Amino acid sequence: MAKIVGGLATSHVPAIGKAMSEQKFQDPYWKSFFEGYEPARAWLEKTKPDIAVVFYNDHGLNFFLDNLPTFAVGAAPEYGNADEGWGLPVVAPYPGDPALSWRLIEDLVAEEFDVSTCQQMKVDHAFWIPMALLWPGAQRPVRVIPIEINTVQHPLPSAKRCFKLGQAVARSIAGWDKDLKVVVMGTGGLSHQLEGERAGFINKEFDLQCLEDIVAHPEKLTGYSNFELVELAGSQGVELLMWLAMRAAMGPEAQVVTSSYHVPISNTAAGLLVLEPKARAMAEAV
Amino acid sequence: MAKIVGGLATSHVPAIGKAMSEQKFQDPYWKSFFEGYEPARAWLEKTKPDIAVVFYNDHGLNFFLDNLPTFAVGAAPEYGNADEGWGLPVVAPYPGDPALSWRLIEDLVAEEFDVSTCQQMKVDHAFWIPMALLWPGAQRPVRVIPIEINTVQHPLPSAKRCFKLGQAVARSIAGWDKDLKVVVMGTGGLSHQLEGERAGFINKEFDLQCLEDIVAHPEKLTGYSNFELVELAGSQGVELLMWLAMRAAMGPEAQVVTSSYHVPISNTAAGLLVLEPKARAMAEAV
Amino acid sequence: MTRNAPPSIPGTPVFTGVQAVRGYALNHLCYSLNDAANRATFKDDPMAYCARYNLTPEQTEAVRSLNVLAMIAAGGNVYYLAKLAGVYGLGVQDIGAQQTGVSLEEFKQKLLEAAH
Amino acid sequence: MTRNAPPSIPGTPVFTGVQAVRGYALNHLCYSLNDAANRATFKDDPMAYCARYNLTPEQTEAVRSLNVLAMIAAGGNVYYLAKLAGVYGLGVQDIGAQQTGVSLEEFKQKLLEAAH
Ligand SMILES: [Fe+3]
Ligand SMILES: [Fe+3]
Repeated sequence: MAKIVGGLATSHVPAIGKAMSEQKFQDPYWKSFFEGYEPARAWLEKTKPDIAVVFYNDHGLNFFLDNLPTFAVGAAPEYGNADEGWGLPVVAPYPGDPALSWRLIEDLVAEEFDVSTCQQMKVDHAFWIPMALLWPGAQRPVRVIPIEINTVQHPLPSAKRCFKLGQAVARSIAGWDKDLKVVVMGTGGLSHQLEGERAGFINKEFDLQCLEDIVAHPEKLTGYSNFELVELAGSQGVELLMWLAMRAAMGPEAQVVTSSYHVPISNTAAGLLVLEPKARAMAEAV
Repeated sequence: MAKIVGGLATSHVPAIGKAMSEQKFQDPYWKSFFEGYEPARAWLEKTKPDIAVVFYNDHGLNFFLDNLPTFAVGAAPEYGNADEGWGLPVVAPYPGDPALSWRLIEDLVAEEFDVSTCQQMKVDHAFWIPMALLWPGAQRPVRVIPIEINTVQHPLPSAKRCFKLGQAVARSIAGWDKDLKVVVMGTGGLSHQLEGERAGFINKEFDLQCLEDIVAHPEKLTGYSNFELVELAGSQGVELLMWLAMRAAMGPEAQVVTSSYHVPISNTAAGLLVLEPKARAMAEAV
Repeated sequence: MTRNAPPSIPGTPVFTGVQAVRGYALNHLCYSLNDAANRATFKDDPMAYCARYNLTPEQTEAVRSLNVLAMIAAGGNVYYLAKLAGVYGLGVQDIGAQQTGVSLEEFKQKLLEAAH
Repeated sequence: MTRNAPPSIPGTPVFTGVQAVRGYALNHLCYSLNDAANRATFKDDPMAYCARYNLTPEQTEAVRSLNVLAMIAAGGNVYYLAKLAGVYGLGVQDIGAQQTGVSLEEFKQKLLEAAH
């Protein structure tokens, strides 16, 4: 049976993509940021997952306001990125797993999640930058199922709804009758704001509290409305929704494998969090 | 405050559009079919609704499998149809009401319906043929909010989920702080099947039972799975989902204004049903 | 992944994810036929149009022979296939007759009989 | 329809339905700039491109003057506006500096200070 072996959440700031393509790993601005990912990659090399289910938010590459989903699930054979208008590289596409995608979609619709389905889907920097941070270069050792969550157009789905989505995804994975190791990812955040007179807003105190609460007290975070999250974490800080969906998939208790926090990367407070479901850790300790 | 004054459900067979454009109202094949709509039009002339919320299913005009919503809510200033590939006329566009659309969308997302939003949206025969049957010609006396429900790609939303959607739409309408009369429409059905060796399948007995049950015992119909509906009513008979969403918006009890049933229209058993919420009828009787 | 299989209903293909995966190229081609200019291009040279949309040999042969059941077996969805039928002036009753192996008149007669 | 109004957060526009209605033409233009060919056409003659997308006079003036706050006031969504900024080689820090009325260096300094 398929098994969730862990969860990863990371920021997806476009500038990271530029820094990677320019090999700025030793640059003073970037060095400690990139070093933060080494334990995550080591954990992945040890864990060797087969499948990554990735909660991310499109920034106007694949979806427009003429047909904007609240939740969209990829069901494509592969997912390529594309130029988003400001010069990021086009990378090798990521292999999908349509049969698993449809299994997931069937389970989600049966649980009354009204998802859109995408048999063809371009994935933007919010998808590929986290992938490239965790699996560098052209290697594609995992098959992916992207799940897109609307953060472009209010009303966004509530933190509670995204948490329920993550729980439903975990229930579906637990029912996949194949021997697969699955990681669940959430991309985006932490606090940042691109628009308005408050552009550049960062809330370090809130972010650090988030990094604690999301592990042990996610219900504190799902208690916020999206407008409260905008106020506390900035307009784009609502990308925390992706982290909450990932966290929900870990089950009631999770433990931290590694975590890092770095301010600023471009306009953003960048965070990384790797979790394991606690039941698994205990089972292995026995 | 806004008020639901009634509900209308009707088949949307493309051949009806062709017959209307060819003025076949007195043709022996069509005469009794078109006559069935006279009481519905008389009721509309008396009731004079301002807004029509229309549950319908796209047949591959506006939506494709690259981004296929389960539920999509229109938020456009107007909705035009278009040639669908087989020669139906292009009609004058239908005026929308974006402010009301967004109000509805906000309420639905708050109630955990994961709708797609459409600021630009072509409506196919499933939308405009019912509109043209009920408000003939180029007159556009109502503003519309189309709500599209997926019947193209399984998994479809369940009958139970569509019923809940209709209930949520009714709650939203009840909260609109404008003095508006609203009709809720559902289009499609009744039994028919276009594909496979069973093409041409019609189940009159099931349809007639439906026309009774949907009024007094909708829970009997929402108990069916979509595969059961396909078996009983044909592949496209699942369009009953639209009727159920409309029925749900009428509240616990509804009464029949008029109803008709006509077999066949093209490949389809065509039905018409006009309802009023019972509370309203009682209030008026007092 | 047995969940992907719907219950079997005789003579009734159900368009689930399995069909969607198989039929994407064919359905994509058919969807493009909403556009009148694309319909003209298709009519000019159907086989070239099939190649442009990367149809499988099975799908291409089904289009060439205008065999609706073969198109469905190759993953076609009837909502999109109807647009291809439209290019040839065929309506839902024509494709109904073809799929059930009767003449158009016989198919219409069967529908009339459903009234009783 | 008071429900459409989100709570007021100083300096923080929230893109609700009201903004979406107002800004559709501008956002549509910006979305088209994902495509390199469209970016070239835009750069050749920005005002002609604005006319082609039916921008309002307010939106056209905001594009002409490259004023991000004015674009947002005219219904622009920052996710789409970023693509327009990209045409001019402007990144999120550039538009952050412009919107907050400081130099790029000052804006970067403010971000660095958020670390403490
Ligand atoms: Fe982002
Ligand atoms: Fe239909």
